[in-house]
Amino acid sequence: MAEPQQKSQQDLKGHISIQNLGLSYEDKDGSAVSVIENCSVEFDPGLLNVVMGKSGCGKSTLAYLIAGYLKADQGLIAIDGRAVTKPGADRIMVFQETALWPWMTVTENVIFGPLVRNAFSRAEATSKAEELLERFGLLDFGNKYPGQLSGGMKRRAEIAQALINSPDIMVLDEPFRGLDVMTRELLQEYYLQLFEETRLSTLFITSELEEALFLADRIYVMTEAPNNIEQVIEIDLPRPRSYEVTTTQQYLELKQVAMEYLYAGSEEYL
Amino acid sequence: MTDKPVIIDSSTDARFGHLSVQNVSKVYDPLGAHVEALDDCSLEIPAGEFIAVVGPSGCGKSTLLNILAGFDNLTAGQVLIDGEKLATIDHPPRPGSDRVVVFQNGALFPWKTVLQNVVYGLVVQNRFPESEANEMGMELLARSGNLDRIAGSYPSQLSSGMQRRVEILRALINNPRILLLDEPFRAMDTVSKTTMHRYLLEIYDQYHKTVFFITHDLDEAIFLADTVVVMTTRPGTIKLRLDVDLPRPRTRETMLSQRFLELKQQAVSAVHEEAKKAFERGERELA
Amino acid sequence: MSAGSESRPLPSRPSRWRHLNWRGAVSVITFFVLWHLAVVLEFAGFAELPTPVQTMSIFVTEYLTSIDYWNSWLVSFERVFYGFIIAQLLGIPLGLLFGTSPRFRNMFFPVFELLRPIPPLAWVPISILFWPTNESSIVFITFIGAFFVIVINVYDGVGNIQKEHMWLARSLGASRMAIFRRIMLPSVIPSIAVGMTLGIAITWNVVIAAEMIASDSGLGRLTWEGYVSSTPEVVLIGMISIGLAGYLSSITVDMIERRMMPWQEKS
Amino acid sequence: MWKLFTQQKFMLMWLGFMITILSWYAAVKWLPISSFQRLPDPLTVVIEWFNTDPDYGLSVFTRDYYLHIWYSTYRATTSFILAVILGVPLGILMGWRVKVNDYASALLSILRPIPPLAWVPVAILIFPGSEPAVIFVTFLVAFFATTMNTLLGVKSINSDYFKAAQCLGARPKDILRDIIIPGALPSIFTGLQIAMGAAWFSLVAGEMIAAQYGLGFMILESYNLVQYPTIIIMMITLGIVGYISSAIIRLVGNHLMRWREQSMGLSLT
Repeated sequence: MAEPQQKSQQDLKGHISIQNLGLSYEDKDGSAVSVIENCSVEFDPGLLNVVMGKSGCGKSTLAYLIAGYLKADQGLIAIDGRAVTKPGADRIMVFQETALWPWMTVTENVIFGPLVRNAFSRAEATSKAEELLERFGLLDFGNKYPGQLSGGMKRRAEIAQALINSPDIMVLDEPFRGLDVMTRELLQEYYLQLFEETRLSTLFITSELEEALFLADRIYVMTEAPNNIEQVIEIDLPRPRSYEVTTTQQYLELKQVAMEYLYAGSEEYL
Repeated sequence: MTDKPVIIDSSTDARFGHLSVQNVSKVYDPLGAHVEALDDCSLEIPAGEFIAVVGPSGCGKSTLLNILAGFDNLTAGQVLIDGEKLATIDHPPRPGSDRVVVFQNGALFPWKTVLQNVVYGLVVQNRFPESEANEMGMELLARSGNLDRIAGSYPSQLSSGMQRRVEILRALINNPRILLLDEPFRAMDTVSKTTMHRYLLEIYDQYHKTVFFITHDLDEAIFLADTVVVMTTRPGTIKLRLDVDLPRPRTRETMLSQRFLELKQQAVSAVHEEAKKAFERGERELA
Repeated sequence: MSAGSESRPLPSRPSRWRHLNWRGAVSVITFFVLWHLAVVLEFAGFAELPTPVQTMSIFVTEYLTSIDYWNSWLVSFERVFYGFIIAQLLGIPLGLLFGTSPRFRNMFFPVFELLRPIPPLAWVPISILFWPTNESSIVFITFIGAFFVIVINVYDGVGNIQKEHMWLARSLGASRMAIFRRIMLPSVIPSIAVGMTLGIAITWNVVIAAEMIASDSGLGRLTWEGYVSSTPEVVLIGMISIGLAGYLSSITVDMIERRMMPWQEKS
Repeated sequence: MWKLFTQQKFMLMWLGFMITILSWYAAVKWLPISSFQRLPDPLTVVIEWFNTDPDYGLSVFTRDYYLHIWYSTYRATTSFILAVILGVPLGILMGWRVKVNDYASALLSILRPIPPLAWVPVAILIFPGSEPAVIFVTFLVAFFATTMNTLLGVKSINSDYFKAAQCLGARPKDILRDIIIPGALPSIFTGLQIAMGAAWFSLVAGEMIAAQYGLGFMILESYNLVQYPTIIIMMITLGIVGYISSAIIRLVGNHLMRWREQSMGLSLT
């Protein structure tokens, strides 16, 4: 990805279509526990689609299914028309727990993908990696081990690790959870900037309402019972966005709408 | 929440819990690394006030809380509580049940049931025989969202929201002058966090204890507190003090009101600026 | 970080030079003084033992330069070395096999678990019976000492591999072989290190006893002969030498581990 | 689906045992290698073991068999209990008071590298008779394991628990009773299981070198008396008794730490 440029509309890749997807598992005493029930939803390409829901409503499982790590009991997932059967470099996932391999340096982590698929020569991959690391302000951390990086820096290295394979879809599973709110806000801005330059189709999973509103073109609200996606909220806040947008009237109205959906199912008050 | 509990007095003109922090500074390992955590902090917290302290990581919020709670001492200045000396250079503060802390990752004793946790303070100070303390514990649990149904379970069986509620009750039953909360709702998702906000506000409206609340989240600070204090990065000092005149009781609508927005606009740039400095310094330190 | 309520909750000790643990020095000195007094005042059983000073002087005069003494070091080290290395060469692959192939695990792991509680030294008679030479029978015992512990640790290590590490590699298109070599093996190295650390300690334990029971050379034998020929100073010298030898091998294994895991020690 | 899985697993386990025993039998009976032929074959071992009047006097039906088991178990239990009585309090004290830790840790660190079995000769010299010597060596092994793991347990307790207790008015002795002991319990029990394993480990050697009764003694004795099947019988008995003793500790541990068990049962979300 030498120099990220705006993709034209038609050849936008990364359209995810899901038809009555279902997955359940058998717990100790043999009764089936459903994790995803008959879920049908479309994620259009070139957008920052955010899936939001309470922790434990099956958001991560949905991401694992799209990434091809898990097989569904029923239903179909297709990306740009091709059914998903196994993991592939066209949709790379950034996990909640950092998945950088601690025994490889940051650069080795980033060039692992292209080299293992021998998409580039080692020299080419290293130069691409350095380009990306420089863009992410990590150039002089290239030969450090992940253990020596801060939480925020690890996340940026992981995004670089994914981008070097120019995937069609970026799947991020609550990547900024556990970081303090300040680092989290800065990283959100970081990803927004990256997204607004490349329009790379993104599936962003979060349980934080503010994060969803700030990032999303569309918010898909995932409910717990039944676990699937029923509501979609259009977020037509202007782009490029910066944190000032969180103090505008339009933001507050959208927050109000989202709160209604969120509380529709679970009136959790004591 | 009908009748008042026998032991927790919540007379409206809360006489106790007036905290005055006077030019407090704190330096760790003065001879060695000489890390300056707090630099000349001064803060007046009238009795019964809900104050929220916001700031980037490493701005000394927790250091201040540790001094108020009595876990650590200051290296300059002094702290008074209701006029008496709490902490001075030669009079180190001692932890006590008048200033109880609710911890960030929760500190319910996993090997004690919910009831045993709640009454632990009363029993260990032998202010009450165990049977009487248990009665009070059950009554408080029942009245605070009928939690008496989980009195016999162990903390590991509860959701993090439930654990946090029990921990607040464990502090409250000792009739403390001040409740010290160290980012108690940090790792919770939006729905549970909002529910906990309602729960905490309800407890505050009823018992009117002084609350010292630490958070990273500006929205949470403005929504909950009477005063919001923004701290600078290390060495931490008070950068901005915001009086939140939103009406109480606070509801979800308050969060969406115009006044809330104005207050947020006043503080958000200050908080964001400090965050950027902390973020850059963090990067440099690691480089 | 001590948990005493009277000490400050902050972990940092006052400063560098006071780090010297004078209380530890006091306790070690008292230990030697008590030993000395017990011998001098002829406490029950301590009468014929030599005092620390005597032991030291006998060691320096008679043993420091004696070839046989250092030869017994060599013999014991050899036995430990061969037993330990063979245990790693067989144990690590078996641990990986147990970890990766469910069929193999379900079939042979129960058999392995039945044999594991049997203490290594219980194998001595069978080992003498089975192996042609005395030397190989002792090496088999040291092998048993290190074998079970390395297999179990590697097996646990495979079990604790972070699923995200494997999944990400699959997404990036890595072949099964690449995943095994570049993801699975490195992530199991820390558990191999634990297995080796425990293993080397056990092998030293085992070689000493095996030598006492079934050998005519080595540090264990030296110590036992000290007892048989009622020269207690030899018993003490043997004990201290074994302690030193065990300590040296643990340090060497530690160094090897640190080189195996460069990413660990820098973090 | 789950039930099928366990059946298949069970089948494979039996297959594994059969293959092992058959290959043992085949190696001893048909393999032309002399070292295998010297070994007793599984059949004779089983026959001897469950024989009402065994050729070498030791089977499930003879009194001596249980006498040896009793001696070994008695020695292992005594030294284990001694190790618990001395090791757990010392470990807790070392974790609770910095001063105690300074004194004890230095001493322990110079004694620990000496392999416990190296103490056997000196123990025989110091203690009157072989019985206390064997128990001392077995105790030593278990003592180090218990103390170290108890200390580890105390050190790994989350510091917020101490602060929370202090906030609620707990005095030092309350903190010991309410935080340190329960908090360190899980690690103490890990230590106890390791201590029991180590106790059996060094008991065998101690019995082989300096005892008249016990499983370890009998294993070596039956070799000297050329009663090879009995060696195997005693080895397997030793494995079973060792396994049972650590299982008992696990049960006691789980019972004492019910609060932990609950947390294990959390469902997968």
